[in-house]
Parts: sequence; C-alpha cells; structure tokens
Amino acid sequence: MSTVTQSAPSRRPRDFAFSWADAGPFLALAALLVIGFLVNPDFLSVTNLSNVITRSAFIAIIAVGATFVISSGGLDLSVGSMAAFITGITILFMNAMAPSWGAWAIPAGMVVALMTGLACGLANGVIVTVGKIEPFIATLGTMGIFRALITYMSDGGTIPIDRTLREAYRPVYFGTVGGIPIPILVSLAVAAIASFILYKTKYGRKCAAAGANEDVARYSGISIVRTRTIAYVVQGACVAIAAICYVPRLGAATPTTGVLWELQVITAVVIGGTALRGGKGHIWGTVAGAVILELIANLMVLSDFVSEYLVAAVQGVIIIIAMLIQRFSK
Amino acid sequence: MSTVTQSAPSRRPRDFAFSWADAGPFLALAALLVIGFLVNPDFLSVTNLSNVITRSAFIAIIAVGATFVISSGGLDLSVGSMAAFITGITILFMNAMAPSWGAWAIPAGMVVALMTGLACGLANGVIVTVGKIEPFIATLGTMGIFRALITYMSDGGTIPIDRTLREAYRPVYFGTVGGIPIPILVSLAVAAIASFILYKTKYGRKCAAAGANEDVARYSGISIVRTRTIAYVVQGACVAIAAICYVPRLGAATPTTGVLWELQVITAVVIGGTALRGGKGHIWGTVAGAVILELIANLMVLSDFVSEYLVAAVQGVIIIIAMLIQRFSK
Amino acid sequence: MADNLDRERMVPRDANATSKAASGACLLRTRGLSKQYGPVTVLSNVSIEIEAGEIHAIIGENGAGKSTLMRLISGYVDPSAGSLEIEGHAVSFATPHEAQDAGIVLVHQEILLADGLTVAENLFLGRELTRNGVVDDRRMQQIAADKLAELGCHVSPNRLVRDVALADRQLVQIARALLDDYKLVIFDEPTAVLTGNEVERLLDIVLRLKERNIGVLYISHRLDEVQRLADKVTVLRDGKMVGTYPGRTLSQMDMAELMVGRELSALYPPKSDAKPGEPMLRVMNATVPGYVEDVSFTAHKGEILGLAGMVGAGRTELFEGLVGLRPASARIELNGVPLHIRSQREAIDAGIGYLTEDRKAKGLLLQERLAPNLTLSALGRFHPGLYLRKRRETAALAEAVAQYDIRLKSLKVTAGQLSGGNQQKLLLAKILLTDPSVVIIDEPTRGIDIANKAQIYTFIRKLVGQGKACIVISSEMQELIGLCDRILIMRQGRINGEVSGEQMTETNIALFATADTEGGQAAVGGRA
Amino acid sequence: ADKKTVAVSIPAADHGWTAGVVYHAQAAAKEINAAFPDVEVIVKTSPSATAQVSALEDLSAGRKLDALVILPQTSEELTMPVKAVKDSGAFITVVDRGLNDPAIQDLYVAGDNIAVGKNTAKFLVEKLGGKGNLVVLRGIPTVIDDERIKGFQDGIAGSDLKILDIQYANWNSDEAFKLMQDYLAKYPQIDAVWANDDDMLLGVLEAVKESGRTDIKFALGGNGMKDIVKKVIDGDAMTPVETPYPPSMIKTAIYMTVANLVGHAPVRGTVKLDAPLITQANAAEFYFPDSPF
Ligand SMILES: Nc1ncnc2c1ncn2[C@@H]1O[C@H](COP(=O)(O)OP(=O)(O)OP(=O)(O)O)[C@@H](O)[C@H]1O
Ligand SMILES: Nc1ncnc2c1ncn2[C@@H]1O[C@H](COP(=O)(O)OP(=O)(O)OP(=O)(O)O)[C@@H](O)[C@H]1O
Ligand SMILES: O[C@@H]1[C@@H](O)[C@H](O)OC[C@H]1O
Ligand SMILES: [Mg+2]
Ligand SMILES: [Mg+2]
Repeated sequence: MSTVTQSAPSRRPRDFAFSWADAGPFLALAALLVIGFLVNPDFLSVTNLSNVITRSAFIAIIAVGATFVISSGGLDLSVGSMAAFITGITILFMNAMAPSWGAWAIPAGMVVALMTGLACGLANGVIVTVGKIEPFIATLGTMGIFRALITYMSDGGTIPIDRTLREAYRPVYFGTVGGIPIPILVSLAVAAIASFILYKTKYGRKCAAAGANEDVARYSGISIVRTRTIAYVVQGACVAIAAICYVPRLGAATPTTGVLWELQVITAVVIGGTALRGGKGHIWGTVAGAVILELIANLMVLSDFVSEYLVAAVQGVIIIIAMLIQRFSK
Repeated sequence: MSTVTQSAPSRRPRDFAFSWADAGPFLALAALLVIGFLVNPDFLSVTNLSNVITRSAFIAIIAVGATFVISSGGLDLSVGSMAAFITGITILFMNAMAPSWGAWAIPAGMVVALMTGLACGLANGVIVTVGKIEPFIATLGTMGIFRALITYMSDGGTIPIDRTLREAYRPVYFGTVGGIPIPILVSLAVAAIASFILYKTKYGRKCAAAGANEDVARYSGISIVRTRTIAYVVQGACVAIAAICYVPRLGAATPTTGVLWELQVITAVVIGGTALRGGKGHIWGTVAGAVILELIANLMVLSDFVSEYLVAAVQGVIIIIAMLIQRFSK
Repeated sequence: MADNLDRERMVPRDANATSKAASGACLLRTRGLSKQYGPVTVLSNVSIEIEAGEIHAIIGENGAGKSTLMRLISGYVDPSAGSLEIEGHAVSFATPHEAQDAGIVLVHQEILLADGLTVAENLFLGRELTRNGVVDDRRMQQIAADKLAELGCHVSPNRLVRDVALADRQLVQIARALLDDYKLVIFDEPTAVLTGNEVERLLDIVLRLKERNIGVLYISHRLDEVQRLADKVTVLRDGKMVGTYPGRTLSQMDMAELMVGRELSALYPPKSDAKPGEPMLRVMNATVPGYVEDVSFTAHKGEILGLAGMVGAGRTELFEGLVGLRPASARIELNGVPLHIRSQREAIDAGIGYLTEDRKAKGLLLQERLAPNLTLSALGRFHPGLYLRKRRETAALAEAVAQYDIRLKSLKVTAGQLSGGNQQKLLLAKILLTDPSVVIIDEPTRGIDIANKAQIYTFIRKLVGQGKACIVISSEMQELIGLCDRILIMRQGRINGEVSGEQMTETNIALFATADTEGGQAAVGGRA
Repeated sequence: ADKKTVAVSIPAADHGWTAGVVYHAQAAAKEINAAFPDVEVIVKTSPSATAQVSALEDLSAGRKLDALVILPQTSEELTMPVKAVKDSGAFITVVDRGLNDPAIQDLYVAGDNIAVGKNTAKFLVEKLGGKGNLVVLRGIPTVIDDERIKGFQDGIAGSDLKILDIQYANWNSDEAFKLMQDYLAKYPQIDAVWANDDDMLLGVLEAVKESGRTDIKFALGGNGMKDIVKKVIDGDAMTPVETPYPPSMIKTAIYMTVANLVGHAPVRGTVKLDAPLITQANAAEFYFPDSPF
C-alpha cells in the first residue's frame, strides 16, 4: 500500500518527548476542541473531557503497540479479538483463583494477561515473519481464531468477573491519582516508554529501518524477522495492558468485546502521522489520534442536530477533514 | 528501493486469459476441493459447487475492481457499504418507476446503479488522489458515509424491491444460461474484461506502474492522480455490477448489506496473488481467491467436527494455510 | 581472450603470482568463483588476489560481471562455485553483515539507503552508538557531519535521505564504509554520480586507505581514475577473467582494448561544422522555487548543448521544472510556439524528452521485465487500436537491445537484473522511444563503459544530425567538452557562463562553476 | 429550565429488529416532545457495547438525567454503567436484553424469549406428528439467543424431532441464505427449519425456494416482522405461524417511563410481553404495515 504522489517530507523526531512531526494531529485535535465547544459548551467541561480521554486510553494503548508494528512494516488486524481473548483468559483465571487467593488474584491475573498478550503477539509475529504471509491476511486469520476462542470459552455468552473481585479491581479504571484517572496515567506511561524505545534505543532504529526499506535494513545486519516479530510482541503486550484496564470498565468478556477496534487502532495510528507503508512511527501523534477518534464520537452524542442514522457519515467526514488539516499543517 | 541481487524473479502475466503467476491460488483451490471431498463427498456435488460459486460471484466481481485499486497502489475499504448504498438507491429508483414503466424499470435501475457506482468510485478516487489522503483512512471515511446514507434512506429498516418487479428480476440471480448460473457468467465476463484491460491495454500498464513505483510512473509521463482515480472508478463500476446481481437474491437493501465485505474482498485479492503494496494485479487469482473464501465457509457448514463456536478459528487457520500453499507453490 | 594480447607491457596473470610469492597469505583470495542465475552463467571461474595496502581495480564492459563478483565477495550473493580465503583461512558469508564482521565492506554501485530515514540514521544503521543503552544521536550526528565533511559533503545529518541530492547520497554511502575499520573496502563505481571536486576528494581518501594498509577493490569506468590509483588491474570480459596486470603499465587505451577485446576508435564523434540551426527550444525566466532563479537559454536545432556545474547547482531541478516534474515557472517556446507544460506527459507529447539521472528510483521499474519498461513512456505507439501489441513491443526491445548494445543473458530478465550500465542504456532507449525533438539527458553515461560511451556519443551526434536538439547535463567535464557544441555553466541556481569552441576547457568551466560571473567572464574574456 | 430529561439509549440499527427499535423510539420521542412541553426525550444509538457505555457517560456528564430508558447491547458490560446513572438519581427502565443485577432497574419491559422458542417448537411437534428432522439458525452469541434456543430445545424434548444442525447466522438474512443453502446440500431430508429471527427467515425462504426442494414442510421464524405476519395472514403453507417480539416494546417503555415523571401513578416492576403463537386467526392484531419492521 503506498500513498499519493508527493509524499511530503516528514521531519525526524528529535526528542523522545515531543517532536514537530507530531504537530499535525495536535492541530487537528485543537480544531476539534474548538468546534466541539461551539457545538456544545459542555464539551469542554472537565468531567466530559476526562471521561473521553479516559475512554480513549484503550485504543491509545493498543495503538501505541500498533505504531511499532506499522512502523516496522507490518499490520495487525487481530488486536480487537486479541483483547477479547486476553480479557476472557484473565477473568477466567482471576475467578478461579479468587476463592483461594482473594484480592491477590488480581495482580496474578494481570501477569497472566501480560503473558497471554506476549504469546498472542509472538504467534502473530512468527506467522507473519517466518511464515512470510502478508500481514493483512495472517492477522485476519488470527483475528478469526482469537474471536472464536473467546466465543468458545464463553460458550457464546459472557464471562463476568467474580463479584468478590469487582470492587477491588474497580479503581484500575475508575480510580484517580492526583486527580488524574488511572487509565490516562497508564496510557501516558505506555506512550512515554514506547517513545523511549522507538526513538532512543537501537531497537527503535531497527524498527523504522525495517519498515522504511527492508533490503537496506537487511544489508545493515538487521534481522527483519526478529525486528518485526518483536514489534508484534510489543503489540501483544500493549493489548494486554489495555485489556487489564478494560476489565473493570465492562466487568466481563464477551464474544463482541473489541469488535472493530482494529479499524479504530489503525485509524489512530495513521491520523497520528505514521505512514501505513512503514518507516518512522509517531507515538504521540498516535495518542492524539486515539483521542481525536473518541472526541468525534463524543461530539456526536453531545450534539443534537445529526440524525441518529447519519452519525457514521458525519464521523467519516470529520475523519477525512482531520486528515486534511494534518496534511495541510505539514 | 530494492536491490538487484536477491529479488526473486517475479513472473509476468503473458496472456490475459491465464498465467502461471496465478497458479498458486488455483493450487490452493484444488487442495481445498480435495479436502472438501474427503470431509464430505456432497461437497463436490454439482448443486453445492454451483451454489457456492454463484455466491462467491459478488465478492469476486467487487474483488476484480479491488485488484485495480490495489494494483495501482490504493485500497478501498468502502466497497461493502458502497454496495449497500447502490442497492438502496437502485431499489428506490426501480420502485418509483415500476408503476409507470413496468418491467422497464429494471434495466433503467441497472443504469442508475452503474451511474451511482461510478460516482461513488470517483468520489473515493478524488479524495485519495487530489486530497492526498492515505487510502485506508479516506475510504474508511467514505465507508461510514455510504453506510450512514443507506441507513438513513431505509430509516434503519429494509428497502424491499417492489413485488411487481420481483419475479421479473429474479432470473438475474437465480437464472441460468446453458445450465450456468447468471452470476457466474457475469463474474467471468467481468474478470475477462478486467484482465483484458489490466494486461492488454495502456491503462493496465499505467496501473501496475503507478503501484510499483510512483516516481518511475511519474517520470514516464503517467499521471498518478488520473490512473489511480480511474482505478477507483473501475472499482465503483464493479461494485455496481455486483449490486445489480445481488438485488434479486434477497430482494432488499438493509443497513447490514455488505457489512465486512471489504475484508473478504481484500482477502480474495491477496490470496489471489496481488501484493497489497501495489504493482502487478492478478485478476484470475482474485477470482480464485473469492471462490476459496466461500468454499471454506461452505466446508465449515458441511463438515461436522467443528463446534459452531470455533468455525471462525478454523476458517482463520485454513486461510493461513491457503496462503502458505500459495507461497510455497511459487 | 588473453591470447591475442601480445604487447609486452600487458603482463599476463602469472607475473602477478610470482611477484607476491614471498609475502605469504594475501588479504583476500578468490578461487574459481562462479555465479549462475538459472541456466545463465554471469561469472565463471574468477580467481583474484588482493593484498593489504593494495588498490586493485576491476574493469570490464557493462555486464562483464564486476558487480556480481563484488557481491559474491561481500556476502550479498552466494557463489554457485568457488571459494573465498581471508588471510589464508577459508571463509563463506551468509549475509553482508558477516562479511563486514570479517572486515569486508562494499559500497554499492546503486544507492542503497533507506530514504525515509535521516542521513545520520542511515550512516549508523545497524551499528548505532549508544550511551548507557540509549542511542547517542548527538554524537552520531557529530561524527556523521565530520565524516561527510571529509568527503566534501555538507548536507545536514538531520535531513531525510529522500531530500538530499544523488551525489550526496552516494557520499553518505561511501561514508558508511569508512566509519569502521575494515580490512578490505570495495568501491563499485563510486564516482559515477560525483563531480570533479568530490571525485578528487574520494581518490584522496582511497589513497589514504592504502596508506593505512587497507586493501581496496575499485571498480570504475573512468579509466583515468584507474590509471591514477591502481596497483593492479584485473580485467573481466563476459564473466571471465582476461587477466591481472600491474596497474601503471597500462594506458587507458590498453585497458579499453583489454576490456572489449578489439581495437577501439576515437571516443568522441567529430563535431559537425555546420552552423547551429534555428532556435528550437527557448526558455525564458525559468524559476524553480528553492533551486533555480530566472534562467534563460536557447537550444538550437542540430546542436548539442551541455550543462555543467557543481553538485547542487540546480541543473537537475531546472529541467525537472521545465518538463513539469516539479513546481516551476517559465516561458517556453518550441520552434517559436509557446508551450504550457504542466506535466511530464505534456512535455513528452510536445516533443521534449527528459532522461532522469536517478535510473534506479525514477527511471525503471526494477521488478518488471524489459519490454514494459522500454515502452512505458510511449505506450501509445504500441496501442494502435483496442489493445497493446506485444509483438511490436518485443520487436522494439530487440531493436533497442541491438541499437544500444544492451548486454543481457536472457530477454526474460527484469530491469533490476541488468547490470548498472545496461540499465542506463535501457533508460536511454526508453526516452528515445517517445521520439522527442528536444532530448534532455541528465548524466547520459553514468556507469557506462568506455566502448558504449563512444556508441552513445555517436548516437547523440546522430540525433542532432537528424534535426533534433540535445541537451546534455553532465558532471564529467571531459564528456561535455568532447561531445558538446556549446556549454552553459550553472552556479547556485543561475547560469553563470557559457563557453563554446576553443573556450571549452576544463579550466574555463571550473571557473564559471565556482567563481561568480564577473571573475569567470574576465578570465575567459567575455561570453562567446 | 425545570424540564425533565429522559435519555433513551439503544443499539444502532444493525438489523431489522433493532431498526424497528430505533424507529419506535424516535416516534415516541417526537410524540412526547410535542405533547409534554416540560419533558425532553433524547434518543441516542450506539453501534457496540463499548460505545453504549461511552454514550451513557456522555449523556450523564452533560446534563442531569431524570430517567434512562435503555436497551443494553449486552447485559454484563452495561450493568455497572447503568448503575452509575441510577446512583445519580435517575429512574431506570430496562428493555429487552436485561442487566445482570435486576435491583438496578425500576421498570423492566421485555419479550418472552423462552416462549418464542418453546411455542414454535410445540407447533412443530404437533404438526410433524412428533417426528422429523430439523435444522436451526441462531443469531449472535447473546443471552437472548441462548434463551430462544433453550426454549426451543425444551419444547421438542420428549418428541422424536431431531435437530440435525444448529449454527450462527448472526440475525442476518444474507448469511442465513448461505447457511440454508449449505444445510440443503448437507441433508437430503429436512422436515422443518427454524430461524430464531425473521431477518434470517427471509434468507432461509429464498434458499428453499431456489433449491426447489419439496421435503421442507415448515420454515418458521420469530419476531413479528410485518412481511412474515403478512404471510401468516395470507395462509402461507410453509410459514403458517409466527411469534411476536415487537420492537415497539421500546415505545411502551418510554411512555411508561414518562408517565412516571409527569403522572401521579408510579409504574414500577416488570412488564413481560407475551409471545403467543400468531396464527391466521389472530394475525391481523400483530400486523403494522407502516412500521419499518
Ligand atoms: N539476479 C540476476 N538474475 C539474472 N541475471 C543477473 C542477475 N543479476 C545480474 N545478472 C546479470 O549478470 C550480468 C553481470 O552483471 P553485473 O552487474 O555483474 O555487471 P557489471 O560488470 O557490474 O556491469 P556494469 O558496469 O554495467 O555495472 C549481467 O548480464 C546481468 O544482467
Ligand atoms: N541552497 C541549497 N541549500 C542546501 N542544499 C541545496 C541547496 N541547493 C541545492 N541543494 C541540494 O542539492 C540538490 C540539488 O542538486 P541537483 O542534483 O539538483 O544539482 P545538479 O546541478 O543537477 O547536480 P548533479 O550534478 O548532482 O546532478 C538539492 O536536492 C539539495 O539537496
Ligand atoms: O436484537 C435482537 C433481535 O434481533 C432478536 O430477534 O430479538 C431480540 C433482540 O434483542
Ligand atoms: Mg556493476
Ligand atoms: Mg543532477
């Protein structure tokens, strides 16, 4: 997949904290906030913004992982069903342990979630790199597999978290530290670590090189197989972290958990300024992209002049406009 | 930029009718037929195969268009909702005309469908090429727009075709010519014309060149904007043709018509041997890919050893294996 | 074959063997290296020896197998037969990286950089410097800037490779090979895209490598460089070794004849005595934002007009702007008729053909076969009615292969599998297929061997003889002087001078290319 | 300013039945907003459970809700968020798909999914003389789907009716068409088909018609889609009966909720809509030609 004629020169991220290359999505974000305020002043209320940003945390965290995968020249369509699968496994494990371990089942469950995520990511990575299958197809396949597994585990129904754990686990989504909701803190931490890895370590360079030009990377002694596989593993870890934050919000895993997240995730990454064909990744742009998507949905709920049937159309139009702003700002 | 050294020699389609480059998917197809027969001998019954191939016709026709788009370096996620939208417009038009024009409303409706398809394709093309927006995002946007429009037009419900037209229109899906179902004939005709265009005309060359290397195409005097836009228009026409065949099948357009077709379409194209990053397109491989997908689904129903919950998993595994066969056969 | 080389100064291979008998194991020895692609043999039974501190040149015609040999030595390609020895120990490399670990590095003939990454990132790719596990960008940028400056390249290490000029990319590539201490550095036509100053600097660096007792394998079609540098010269012809000769004993003519196996006539065709014809292409007030400002010139019918200048003078940008490949403004007249060119297509249709200097990224579809590449700009000619006539394409290819002497082992190869020089010839054929009346060729003989150069020059002369105008952009002053009727010299985005006839000397051109107009003109004594 | 706000949160129109829900909800909102100047009904649709949770947050962050009428996408995921709305003091009406904790709702309006399955099954047992081969198409993995299947299985228990196959067709007519074609290819003798939703039945009928097979005696659905009720009225041989599961239950729920806010008689508890067998005799009562469903 390549893009249009005159690929604008994208500048290089200098520092891992912030870079000018990421400014585009932030401009789009600012524009959206202004529009939102004009539509409904409540839009900028602290509660509303905090709700929306908290919510966008899942997609943001997963999309940070996707930035690695896409930057390295891959793609992962399985993230949504992987999230459902990990949530399912985690809840089953926590529920099984709750009687004997009490609230300790929660941290143990988190470890299980992480392990599962790493394993799923590894599976994706190996199929793509060792199996040499176009990532789109490979992860479409595993998407079906993860989705079926969660359906099977839940017997087509839901896997709710044990009531005894529920209250203890709640703060992971609903709690705040210093007034800031925990999911927001988690996603900031994930993004900070990710941008450190992507911009400040050798691995990050390899990732961008593998995505920018496979041959050159290979000739420079970079193992494409290893680099891209690791990107998928990072993606798995991010999905696991998102799933961990997600459990208390919805309290259950169902066969429909995370349906179509993959599209949102990829959209967030691209709106954030990372090219789908690979190369330099833009972590903070991705985070902004995730927030933009969630804000658009929020705006649809808060505004009253769009017919319920046309919400999707307006969202589509806004996304396209956001991309135009982003491109224009370059 | 890749190198001279290790690039596997990619073979060139010689004739528009068939080429060795397309052999991979046909091998996978053959393997699937053998497995199917072993699982359930009914699989190879004429009725079953004719049903399945007829069904695969929609995806095949749309995927032929997608082969142009992908070959030229684009991507179109909007095909499913575009199909629903065209179906809706067409039925509304036919129903409105039926009282005065009688059965003539049907061919007139087909013309309307085609016009709508061309217009939708043009819109996609212009947004991607002139707007210079990453195709993934642009068509994700229009996907939302088309979907919302059909939902709006149908008030969220269904738009059934007028009873008076129904019988006259039925043969377009259910009829046969010389014992071969009409949708199969239509899809063969579409594929034949498409491969003529892609392999035997100037435009086909331009398409492949634009997808293989934009700069080289530009420096050779090829307009990327025009070439890629035309590819989207061809895609629109193919979606319209598929929609025309589809209407009599269920006699209505609904907000869920064509949901997730885009994934099937892209999968068919990729299984068929066309690379997602653009370049040479493989029309007949695409057709084989579409048939493979439908056969896998059919096999799942005909076999008895897969739990209903795990169907998606087995499908995922088979798709991955089909890709491995494809790759292996190269 | 070597048997007809009976002149005494051409010492046969054995002499070489005796000369090194005393020194023990040499740095690198190849034994019977061969390479086949399918049924096609591109290299057979090549045995050479390179000593530490020796500059060993490999010469041969386009497609002789030079690059293939280098790729075999440096781990990019596996040999079909034969073996390698380093300092007496048998080695084999699965990857280029292994070869690098063993001390062998190759500077590719073709640019191999990731153009979405910066200069510094490319330079250090795969061997980033770190401090406490954190990549040390500041230090890498510093070193990059220093290394590049040594080579006379002053691009910022922070720029994306895609935004820097071809010559600078080549210098980045060279710098990559100089970053670590290797035992053997292989240069495959390193100067093909460089201009005078940079070439000098590079030759200097090569000599300094030799001083540091590093072995150098050096491939070039610029035989003057070979003559200046080489301690030994190995000649390849058609995949086979002709022989290895002590460098300084061979004249350029000797080398050329060894390469082609026959006697050569003059390199440049005689210039026509006829006065230049009518003005054909008139360009007035051409501006390419950021690169070229207010340039006007005229190319006449039957004239070969040269464009000289240093890297970054803006020659490429000027013509890319004129043919609609980048934003530009200009008034253009062709045969007195004003033209408005907004795209390459319109330029081609108007009869202006432009051949890019960057054949690999902008000229050819490397994964595609030869015929579709050849016809890509002129598809209309093969599409008389409903469909493309493949037979005509095949015929056109056969004709081009004969006319431009494109060397290939099989008509089924892809453009990317052609040798560098033959790619260039294919590209030339591609542009001329559009039958332009004004032909603009950016670096016409980049990477082309001496015999083929002569052919191409003759060819260009023939073109203008047919009433076309030809504009040649070249960084080789010799080439411009030998070929052109008149030369414009660009400097910093403007035309800084013009020379013709007797005044076409390297000194004059260099003056105009470097000094500002007054100084230059004073020295030459007014414009011709 | 002292307008009372009633939020209605329902799934987006993703198939015929939910489209009916959206239609009736909007109709109710329009009528009520016109009729009661001091009540404002806001309807919001959500395409997924996650989106619905977000919508709840958004609705209650922006304004104070006096009442919430909700048809949850899924039970588990919406339970806690609805409780949060309840805790802010709103009156809660739950429709169709229930919540996990019934204590949260003030009012529950629903159809009887067990009965949908069981009544259909009983009809088949009787008409087929307690013997025969059945194939079943089910919807998407949800509690409602499970209940209908369970009701059906209970209904045929003890008879010699045999379910040859049961698979998901996601309440989608196109998928049902394919699945039915495949069932027909797989089983040479099928006496009756049950699709647990009328959207799917449409696809089933098309496939049966096209196959020209004569062994299928009954093809039944459920939900009260107008086209199917019409068939019953017309005395269709293959589809002589139907079970109602009217999407208009949302309208009922909205009206009852509003009555709670403006009226004096508080309505609380559970309203379970019956799912009697619709036959030619009573079909006219269940036929609404103007509804989109
Ligand atoms: N992958 C390949 N498959 C088939 N033939 C190849 C392949 N790579 C190179 N060749 C052929 O091998 C021959 C030698 O090519 P090579 O690049 O070594 O020539 P060269 O001496 O470097 O020429 P030049 O001076 O033009 O660069 C050419 O005929 C080329 O077409
Ligand atoms: N003013 C400038 N500042 C910085 N870089 C410049 C400037 N002018 C030109 N360059 C660099 O030099 C390049 C222009 O080189 P270009 O290839 O156009 O020159 P040329 O005269 O055609 O030289 P060549 O002999 O390499 O073809 C630009 O792409 C840019 O990277
Ligand atoms: O959406 C569901 C509908 O399709 C089914 O038939 O009945 C229950 C609803 O929740
Ligand atoms: Mg070479
Ligand atoms: Mg140049």
